[in-house]
Amino acid sequence: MCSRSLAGSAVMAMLLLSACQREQRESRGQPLAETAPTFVQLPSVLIAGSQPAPADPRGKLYEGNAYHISEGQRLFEQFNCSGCHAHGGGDIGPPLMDDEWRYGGQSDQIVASIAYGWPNGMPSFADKLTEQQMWQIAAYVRSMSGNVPKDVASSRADELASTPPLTRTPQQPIKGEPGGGLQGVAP
Amino acid sequence: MTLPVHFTRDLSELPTHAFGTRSLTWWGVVGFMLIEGTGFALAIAAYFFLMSQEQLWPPSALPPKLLWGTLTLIVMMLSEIPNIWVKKAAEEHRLRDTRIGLVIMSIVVIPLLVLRGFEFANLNIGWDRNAYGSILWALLLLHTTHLLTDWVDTLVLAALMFTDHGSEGRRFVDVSENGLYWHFVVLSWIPLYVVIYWVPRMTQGGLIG
Amino acid sequence: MRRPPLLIAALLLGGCSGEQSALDPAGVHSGAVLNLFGLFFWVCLIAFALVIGFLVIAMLQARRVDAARSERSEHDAIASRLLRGWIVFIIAGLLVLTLGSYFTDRNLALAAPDTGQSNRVPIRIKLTGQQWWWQVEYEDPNASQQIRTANELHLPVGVPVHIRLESIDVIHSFWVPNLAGKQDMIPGRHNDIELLPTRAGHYRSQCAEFCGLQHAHMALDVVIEPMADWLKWRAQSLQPAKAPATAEEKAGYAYFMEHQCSACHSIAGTPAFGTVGPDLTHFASRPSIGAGTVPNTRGHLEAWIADPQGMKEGNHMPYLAVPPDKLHALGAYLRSLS
Amino acid sequence: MSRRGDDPKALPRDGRDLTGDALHERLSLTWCTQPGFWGWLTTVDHKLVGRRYIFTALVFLVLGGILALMMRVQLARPENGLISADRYNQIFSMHGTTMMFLFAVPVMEAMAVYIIPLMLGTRNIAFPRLNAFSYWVFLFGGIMIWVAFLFNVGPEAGWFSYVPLAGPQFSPGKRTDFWAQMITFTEVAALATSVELVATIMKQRAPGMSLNRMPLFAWGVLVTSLMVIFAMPAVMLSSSFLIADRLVGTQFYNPTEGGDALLWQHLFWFFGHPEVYIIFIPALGFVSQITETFTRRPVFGYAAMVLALVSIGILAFGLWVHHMFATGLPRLGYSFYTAASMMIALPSGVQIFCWIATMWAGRPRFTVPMLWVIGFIVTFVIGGLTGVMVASVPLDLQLHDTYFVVAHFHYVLIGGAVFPLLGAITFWFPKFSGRMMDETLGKLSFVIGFIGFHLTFFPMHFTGLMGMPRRVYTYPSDIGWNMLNMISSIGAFVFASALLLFMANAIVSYRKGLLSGSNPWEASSLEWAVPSPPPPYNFAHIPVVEGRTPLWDAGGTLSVVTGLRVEDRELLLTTAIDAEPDLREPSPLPTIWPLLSAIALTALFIGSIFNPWAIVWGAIPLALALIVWFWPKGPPEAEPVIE
Repeated sequence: MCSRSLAGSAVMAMLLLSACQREQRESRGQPLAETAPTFVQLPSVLIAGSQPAPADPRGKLYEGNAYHISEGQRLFEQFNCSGCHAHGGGDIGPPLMDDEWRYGGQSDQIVASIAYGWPNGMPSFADKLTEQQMWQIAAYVRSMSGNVPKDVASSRADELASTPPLTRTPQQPIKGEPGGGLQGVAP
Repeated sequence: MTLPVHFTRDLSELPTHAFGTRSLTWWGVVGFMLIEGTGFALAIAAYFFLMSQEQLWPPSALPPKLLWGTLTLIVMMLSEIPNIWVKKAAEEHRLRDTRIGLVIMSIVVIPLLVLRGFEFANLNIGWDRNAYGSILWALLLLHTTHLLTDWVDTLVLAALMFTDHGSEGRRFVDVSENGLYWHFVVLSWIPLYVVIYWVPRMTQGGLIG
Repeated sequence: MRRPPLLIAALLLGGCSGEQSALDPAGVHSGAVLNLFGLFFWVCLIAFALVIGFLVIAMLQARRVDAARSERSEHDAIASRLLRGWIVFIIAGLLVLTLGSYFTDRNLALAAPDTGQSNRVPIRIKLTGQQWWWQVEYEDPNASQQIRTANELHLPVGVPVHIRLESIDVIHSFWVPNLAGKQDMIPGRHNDIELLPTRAGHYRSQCAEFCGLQHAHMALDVVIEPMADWLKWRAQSLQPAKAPATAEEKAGYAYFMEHQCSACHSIAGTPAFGTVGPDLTHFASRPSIGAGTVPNTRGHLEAWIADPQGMKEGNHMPYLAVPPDKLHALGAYLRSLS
Repeated sequence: MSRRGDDPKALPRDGRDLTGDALHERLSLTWCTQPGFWGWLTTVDHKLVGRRYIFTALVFLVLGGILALMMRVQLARPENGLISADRYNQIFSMHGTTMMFLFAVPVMEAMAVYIIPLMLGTRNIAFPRLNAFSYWVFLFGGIMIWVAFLFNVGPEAGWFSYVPLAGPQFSPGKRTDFWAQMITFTEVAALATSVELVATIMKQRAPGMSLNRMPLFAWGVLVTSLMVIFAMPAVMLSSSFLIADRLVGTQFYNPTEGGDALLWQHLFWFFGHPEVYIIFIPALGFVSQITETFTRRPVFGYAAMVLALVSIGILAFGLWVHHMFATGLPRLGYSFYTAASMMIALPSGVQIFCWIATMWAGRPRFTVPMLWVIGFIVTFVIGGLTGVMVASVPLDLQLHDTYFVVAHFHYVLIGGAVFPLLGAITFWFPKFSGRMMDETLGKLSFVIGFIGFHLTFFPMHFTGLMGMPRRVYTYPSDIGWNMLNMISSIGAFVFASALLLFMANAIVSYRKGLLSGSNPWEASSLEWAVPSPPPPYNFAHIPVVEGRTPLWDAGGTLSVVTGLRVEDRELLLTTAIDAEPDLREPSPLPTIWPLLSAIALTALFIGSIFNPWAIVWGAIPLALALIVWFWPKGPPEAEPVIE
């Protein structure tokens, strides 16, 4: 009985701790060195045959925080990402709510995509957004494909309902990643 | 140190159970019916409030299919016949009839639940599509929860009446109150039926607001 | 009953001639409402005095020894007559107050430029509340005469103003206590408010409906000036931004255009066209930064750019990590935009 | 414990041949609660559940008060950096939520749960198991929201959480979800308790206590309970819509998809305004009982008082829009609500008149409860008059959402409800504990409390008039509010010290106070006819009532009726209007099932915050617990027993 109650309290503590992390309103990104902000090195997917780099720890931090995802949702609208990507369904730009990621679906890879931009249309936001804003947008983009903890994303924005509520979006594991099916091969 | 007493009447002959407003459970059931009735009334008021905000009603959706709602209404009206019968049987302490009546009432609800499933499938709008869809689903869900809870009550009462507790006076009072509550479930469906199925058709003609 | 005497005592307490007080009217509407408040104050004071008087009498006669039963019934007879009188007094008092309130409302509605009889063409403004600052647009049929600015309201004395109130996120409430009552700004709806300033001066307005993290720092500076000054301000506001003159201003201009600043802010006459943040075309002419958070001085401005979250935690201007030399250049450039 | 299956005639009953101490032992055995922790969990005695309900509500008062002091410390100085904006928003939201939902409404219902059965001359409340269930649901709701608050998941959008700020986009995370779910907890508890109180008042009054002889406190509780029944569904509906918007993406409040922010305000304030009268009307009942006792005569104008109570109850449902004067609804509608809001001043004025007339025509003794009543009259009249001021549309547009309104509602809530409550606790303390509260400490806490209260909230009228909006975590230093805010903050600590003194007095007197006997104040109502603290069965023989002041009319002896069973729990049902003896109703025995059902309900509610399917899976254990609760346990009886 004692071990069960210990396990129970451990689960409780973990639950409550995740509550702290989910609700933390950290509005000022960790102050970086005085020099210009450094970005992630070139996304590993482009260097053929190399081992995927370990995911940047900040990914989990931003994806597990409701405040950051809500800020990402606001920035996604204000910087007109929905102009090309719609609300994840894709328009001129590729869809963001499925499991196809040409340039990598992890948070740090999405931040690199936002920072550098890509040919045929994706502009570079390096001078338009701060690094924390880019991480927030990346976290929101991850929530579009259900790749964030269930209790973090808010169900909808006060906008026209174009996609199913985020709280009920099925998780789309990234193709080519472990558990995500093969890249480029129809499922 | 309490006051000395002066004995007046002896009440040991008073009965221990009675029907209608004389029974305590009646007041409890009516209390909860008032609560749920106010909830229905306010949900319908919310429906009309949302309607007043829209130019076109129902917004970007066809009104719900008339067939299933009407069928539910008819079956509900029919279910009143065994319900009135079992309520009278309980109030006359006829144990055998009460048992049969409760079994019938338990069975009658099953087609209602099936019909309700079809109703949900034919609302022609998702609950997350717009405010109209949300309030429509809310109205139907509210009534369905009452349908389910009263069904479970009827099942439990039916089981209880078949045990040797069935012959106790208070159990007949419980059956009578359950019959009263079923009246409430049926009567509350009428305004909801009109609001869910007929109001979108009435407004279909002219633009409102 | 221009200013009820008791309130004068209150004035000594807090010095109500402040720039954000309903007790110091500078507009037709707030003046009428203060008179109405005087009427309410006196009627309620009489009612309160009657109640307390009767209470004191009832308590003082407590020393009487055991009241005989007959005397009690006589008391009850007097009391029931008093009760009828009291009911009549309450009904009369409520009638007076309701009619006073109704007539005040009616007079203000009549004075309104659009609906009322006054033939003066009002100044039309669209005020958009958003999380934690105000976007102010002076509308004009001629597109080139439209002005878009933020966190500041310039109005001429004696000219009616019609403001359209909207919100793009949560519910805010526009309230200039010295000029008129408040009206909510509700997303999905638009409300209107009429103002008629009568006295020049600098006033302060603050959001009056809880709107989130920085509700306390969502203020709006209101400047009421004679018509001549207002026209001069208006002409100045229609000009595009001044070009940077000194080398430091040029460096600040360059940094502004190449970095995140131009993505959120817009400055007329420059490539900066962001609409996320407030318009900075005539930023230097505004008395405060961050919707009334800090005064608009060179020191506060550079501190604000260096760490906006420190001064107004949670506001939507991010932490930019601007290098120190660029900070002073930005400060110089922005201070030049008068 | 009792024999089974005997001939009903032979069962022992109270009467001439079985009375006094012999009857006391056997009835105590029948009605007692098992000892120890198990007994504590399974009790259905309205006195034990009532006392613990009052104590829990007072604990929430202290917690809410601490939050208020933190707010006043933050606002004592301009541009104070002590508390961050996010933390302050959670604190003022929790202060409002705790005071309104976890203290004010529950404590009034808890006092009624304890006093009404004694005052009406019956042995237990109607549906006592439902009563225990409602206490547990209230307790678990309060614990849930406070644990969430301590883990930085407290509500942050105010105690009425206007949408869209509280909506899915602008209130990320689970903070508002816990708030909305807490509403469901406290509403289930309040609704269940009010149904019990209505049933008790209508069916379990002592023989002869017809409606026009019922004590005024019972009238107050009846009106309050009916208001709860008609008002609370509005907030349950709106908070369910809100949590649906936030968790499954419905569009009730989404302005772009046909929803409307004002739908929330209409539904919430349709409940919100009656709620403040739900808090206030039981306090009117306290004042009537205290005034009657300490002026040694029945309250003047009984019919006028009852009419006033009922008209306040009805009028309260007609004026909720005065909370929305600034939202831009059509002005014609507003003038209707101005008239309705003004009209409610009439019944309140009549009641104030009748109390003072009772004092004037009686021989008032200024004991501590009477002092609190005097403090109530002075403070509530000021609050009522400022209420009349904010009923006028043009005035309200200047005063709405400022500290003037904060001053107004603290005058009518603390002045109007907490002052009478403190008087009532002092008045009925002997009945709760058998001991008197100390008189001098009581007078001291009244004087300090009265001064501290006015020192705190009177300056707020001026800060409001001078433009200070509500719910700001700080304010600029150059606008002239500094002095007034400092005075309010000092006053807050003075008022808090008075409350602490009152609580210390209560805790110490609980053990060491003077022994009080059954009727220390020579009061007139039935609860003073039983020993203090009352035995588990309250009345050995059910009393008979001939007038409005039973103990004063009874003179030396108390006439009673007899014939209720002694071996099984039984009480008397009487007809609704004239209270003629009608039925002998068995009263349920202690049981653990209300607690288990409350735990199942809690699991369902908390689970549904994290996964909507929890409603479906949670419903199964809940249904099982309720079925086993209802299912008769022992063998069938000739004379019914509820296990």
